[in-house]
Amino acid sequence: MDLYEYQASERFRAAGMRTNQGVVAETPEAARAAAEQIGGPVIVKAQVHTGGRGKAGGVKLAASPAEARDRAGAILGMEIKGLRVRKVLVAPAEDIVSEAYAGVLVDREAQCAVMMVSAEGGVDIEEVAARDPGAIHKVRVDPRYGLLAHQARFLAGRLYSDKALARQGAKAIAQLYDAFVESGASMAEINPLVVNGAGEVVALDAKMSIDDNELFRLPEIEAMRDAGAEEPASRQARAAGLSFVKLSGAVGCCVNGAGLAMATMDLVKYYGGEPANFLDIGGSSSPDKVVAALEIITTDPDVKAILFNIFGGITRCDDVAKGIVEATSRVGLEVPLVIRLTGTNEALAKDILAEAGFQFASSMDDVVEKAVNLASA
Amino acid sequence: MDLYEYQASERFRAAGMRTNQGVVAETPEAARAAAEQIGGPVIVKAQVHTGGRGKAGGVKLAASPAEARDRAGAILGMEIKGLRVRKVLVAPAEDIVSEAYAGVLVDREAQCAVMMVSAEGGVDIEEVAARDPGAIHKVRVDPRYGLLAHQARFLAGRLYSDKALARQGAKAIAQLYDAFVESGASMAEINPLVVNGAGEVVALDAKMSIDDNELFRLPEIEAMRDAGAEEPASRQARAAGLSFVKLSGAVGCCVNGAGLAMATMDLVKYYGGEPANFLDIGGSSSPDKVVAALEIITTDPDVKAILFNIFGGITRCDDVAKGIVEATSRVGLEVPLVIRLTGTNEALAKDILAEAGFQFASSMDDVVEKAVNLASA
Amino acid sequence: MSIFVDRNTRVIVQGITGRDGSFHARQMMAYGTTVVGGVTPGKGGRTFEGPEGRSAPVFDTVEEAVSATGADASVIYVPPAFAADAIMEAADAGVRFVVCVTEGIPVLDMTRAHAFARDRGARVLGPNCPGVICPGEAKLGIIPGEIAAPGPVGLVSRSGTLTYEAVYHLTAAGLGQTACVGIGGDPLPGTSFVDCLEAFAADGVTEAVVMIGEIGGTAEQEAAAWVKRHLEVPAVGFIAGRTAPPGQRMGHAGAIVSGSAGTAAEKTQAFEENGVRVAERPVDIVSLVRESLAQ
Amino acid sequence: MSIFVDRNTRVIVQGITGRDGSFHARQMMAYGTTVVGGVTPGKGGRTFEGPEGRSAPVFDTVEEAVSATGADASVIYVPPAFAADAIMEAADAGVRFVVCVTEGIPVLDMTRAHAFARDRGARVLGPNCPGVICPGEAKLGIIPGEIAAPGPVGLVSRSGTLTYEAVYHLTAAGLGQTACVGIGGDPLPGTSFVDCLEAFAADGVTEAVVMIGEIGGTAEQEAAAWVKRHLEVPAVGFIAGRTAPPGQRMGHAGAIVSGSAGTAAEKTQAFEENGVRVAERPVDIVSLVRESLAQ
Repeated sequence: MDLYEYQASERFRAAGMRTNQGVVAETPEAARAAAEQIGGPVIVKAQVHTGGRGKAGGVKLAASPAEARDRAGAILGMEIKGLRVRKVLVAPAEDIVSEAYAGVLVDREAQCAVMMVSAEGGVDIEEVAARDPGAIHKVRVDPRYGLLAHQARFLAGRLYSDKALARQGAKAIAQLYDAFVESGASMAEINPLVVNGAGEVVALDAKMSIDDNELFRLPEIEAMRDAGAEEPASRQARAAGLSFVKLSGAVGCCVNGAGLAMATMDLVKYYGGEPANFLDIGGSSSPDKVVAALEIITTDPDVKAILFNIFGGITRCDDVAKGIVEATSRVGLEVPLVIRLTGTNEALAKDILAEAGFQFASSMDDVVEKAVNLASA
Repeated sequence: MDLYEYQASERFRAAGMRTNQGVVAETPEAARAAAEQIGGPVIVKAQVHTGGRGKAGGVKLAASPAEARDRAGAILGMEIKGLRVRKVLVAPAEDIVSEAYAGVLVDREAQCAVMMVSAEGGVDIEEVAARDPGAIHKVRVDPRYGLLAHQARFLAGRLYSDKALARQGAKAIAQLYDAFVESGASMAEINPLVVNGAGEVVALDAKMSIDDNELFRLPEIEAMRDAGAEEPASRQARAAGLSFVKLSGAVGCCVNGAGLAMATMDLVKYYGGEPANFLDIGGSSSPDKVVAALEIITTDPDVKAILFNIFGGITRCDDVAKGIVEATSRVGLEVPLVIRLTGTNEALAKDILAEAGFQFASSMDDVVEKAVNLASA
Repeated sequence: MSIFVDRNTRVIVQGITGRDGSFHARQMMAYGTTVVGGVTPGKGGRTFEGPEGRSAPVFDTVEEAVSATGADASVIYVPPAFAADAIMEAADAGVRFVVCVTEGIPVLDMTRAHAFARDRGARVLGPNCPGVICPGEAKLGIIPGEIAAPGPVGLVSRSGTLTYEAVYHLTAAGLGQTACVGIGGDPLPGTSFVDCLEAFAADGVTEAVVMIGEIGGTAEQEAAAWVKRHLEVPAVGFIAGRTAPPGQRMGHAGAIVSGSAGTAAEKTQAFEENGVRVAERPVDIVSLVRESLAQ
Repeated sequence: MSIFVDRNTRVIVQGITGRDGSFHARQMMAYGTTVVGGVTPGKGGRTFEGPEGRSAPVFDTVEEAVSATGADASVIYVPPAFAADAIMEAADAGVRFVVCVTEGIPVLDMTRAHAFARDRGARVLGPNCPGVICPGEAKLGIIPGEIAAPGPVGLVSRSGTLTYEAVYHLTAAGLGQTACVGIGGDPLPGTSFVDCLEAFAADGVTEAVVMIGEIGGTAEQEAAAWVKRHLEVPAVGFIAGRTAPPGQRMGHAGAIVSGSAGTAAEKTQAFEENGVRVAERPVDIVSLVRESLAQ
């Protein structure tokens, strides 16, 4: 789950960090009031779950409350990388002396958190990494010890030669790590981390992705979820514990397991079709999940045929069969359904489905080919 | 630094533990008011920095507020192992079903914290350990990971066979460890940890010793210090950064280093004298510390002679010499002073002292023998 | 004909009294795995009833289970909030091979659990993995026993059900397996492709290896490089997610493509450049393996 | 004729610009120790002026110091709040021998720092210790150089200044030392009596060992048992604190007697029962060593 800048910034502040604290506004008028409350020139920043908002015109300076209102009016409702802007953050304009980058993420290879800094901040850090890898300094954080004081000092020393700034930088870096851990994040970033005119190190932006697996124990972060920004189908899928991604094709796919689901989508394409979605009902599925999955898929008007490709392991085929029978009896299916089931409790499942009048495909290739043909019929 | 029961209990509560929360009273009337506020039968407990208060009559049940007042009247002012009781804790009387022990301390051999439990609680745990070592169950806490959930479960399983109690016990044990770490403790103990009539696991007592070296970063615990309970000389020594223990002899000792100070005391006894104190001025001593040390020693009317035994390493002899000159010129010495100084900047020191008219002993044995003779003269 | 485990491996099941744990404990026992006990805190002292009149004692802690049964391997089916501790508990008790089936464990929990297991010298397979099956020897985890058969092919996969699909085709075509290992889809797997390749290379009987990867990360690229440098038997690969749109998370934490890193195209290229023949469909794995073995 | 360090040991000083650090860095350089650099965060790039026209570069971090100078040992003189991290920083940078002079480090900090040093393969001497001097070779720490002289006696002590007292008497009596090691008075020393005894036993030149203990803990008892089982040269002991009242903390964390454990009487008995002759006064150590060497 991604946090908005203002939310990530709040987590940073909770860890003691100096941030560019502002006020969230959802209307131009609220932005005007916020600017008035703050006083002096402000910056109006689009709150969206994507990068590159600056280039897209989503960040604007405003010298007065009236200008803040106009800027917010222009930004609210704009689309950045396909996402509509519904909120802006109005924050005091900082006097910027230098811009750096600081970030932390879980590194697969090192199997631990890795903290990174670069004196080249305020720009796309992936471009910096590609152009000049030596400009990015990293330390691995041993999970048994956490970020150690000398590691934070080392990183800060790569950003600032001035002793007082290096001390502030080390503090900000340690606070970034604390916020990362306390928020159950998989990534946290400050870009740019600036030195302002007063010689203070300030986080001018804030980005954070939360590990969804942490949310069960972090209700205060779960509460930050902006359900209004989600597609209804995604919201419904999440509530049902399904992994779902909406795509643009006509073949609805219901599969157990992410790898098999992706391989099924690839096969839909192989046979000349286009998948309507990625949907993984997960392991250990109950009939309820299957019912929810069918409801979500059938809500999509583009779907012309639906396929089930289930290989039972921890998932039991009879649970899936019960779900199919229950869902179709309840909602009434308007598009054709082709089913492939094999593995754990396969025989039981076939009995249940045969009794309800369903037919089976013989293999994964068979079920995909049939679904593609039905969707294009 | 030792905490009182009510203070340790507060630390336990901050970690989420269920405790026998009460009200502190310094007068019988305050104890009566506390009992009235609590309602029902209460227990009145002496707050002293020592064990064995129960045997000494420092813990009494009271059925009514009037009885609580009388009990407090009897306990306040009593002496337990040489310590005067100045406060009592008035707490609701618990209905006790079973009593266990739980504790944690830093173990020298394992070089880590060790948690211990015993189903035999409410009694002297050292007696249990001596009589039946198998009745005490221990786990080592790897400092890289902290107390792990399965370790807390293991310990709780040694106390309770009932599943619900074991779960509560594991929670209390984990909270004990948290309180220990967050308080910078060297020891924390619950004796007894009881199951009450409602089937709740409750810490009925609370004991905690804080590592003095942690206090610089724990101002909220430093604030718990009961300066009123300290001897003035101890308070003065602590403020000056000196290690000082008052003893009953006539030879005042001022030494650098704990080992040398103890060896000097041993030598005082060897030559037929009795040390008036243990006093270590520490390493890297400034003249100020020496001034404070002389002030403390000379306040003791039993002191008949004072010896300095200084072997300069990180301590510089000239700093000590300056301190002696300054202190004696300021306070005026009424007892004889013998000095042995050697090591770092010895020559400088001797010049300073010779100029001020002091004489030197030639060795540790010499300085001690002279001081003992002067004290018994 | 096995890696990591065999019929003599003494296995305990953590979470044996739960819905999944009890079901799969019975499946493992029915397959012939030496299941010597189970662990569920608060249920110690009971007896777990297995298939065909067999049973296993239940303990409160792994330590008790290990000292009573001499177990040296464990399979974990406990909820995600407790699973990282379950791994550490097993490693702490001296278990040397820990299969963690549980999905949804916080990644930061796993950084600690993996470090702990390394400190204690235990190998972790998973988390979020289907486990391992050595046909005719033992299965630890949830891979359906009936789809596998003994034979010369070693299979390693990041996926669960896609593994079954591949094994199913191989067995149907008469191509049995030395071992099928699902390393799991989490970002931090305890056992990597390379770990499995090393084991296959060392077992002396695996004649061909199948690697099933998916988008995200660089595990397949590292495996491909290892194959080129060290593997003496032929290798066949498959990559799921060729049609996945970039930047979208596909089902589990492992399957995410950010920018250009970790795409199916990149992985396919790494396989092909290092001599790993890549199947277009799961069913095509069979013909590639058959051709490889014939050479 | 040395243990742990010698004239070729390349030493850095952490906290070299502080009051104590700079004073003792100069003392070490004057003694002949190969001090190759110093570390003070924020003061990197300066030059530390030593005695006799010698100097050493100052770095911001230990890592920079080690890569620029090839240092393999470090002496720490930083305030207690930062000292545990200084130990970890040294170990992290590959320093193999770390002397921590700093007194007053929180014990829980030290549990982590010791574990870290073990993980990285570094030996820690201290904290709260005077360090080590190998006469004629090198000194790391604060033991005054002029009191020691080369010779056949190995000395190990929990105390600081009491060590000097003993060394002073030995040298005055013509009994030089292979090495004098102060292991420090903290409850969790990184290097124990036994570690030092092992080093003396292995160096091939130490002809007698002196052990100076004090009340509190069981380190002396363990050392005595080791002497009986393994040490082939004679050993002499001294215990400070015979007159200390029980239950009182005497100056540093190590010197506390609780109940009957760790008393001077107990330790003296352990020494005598295991063949370690015990001196009554510090000065008596000399005659006992002389007698031992003569046998």
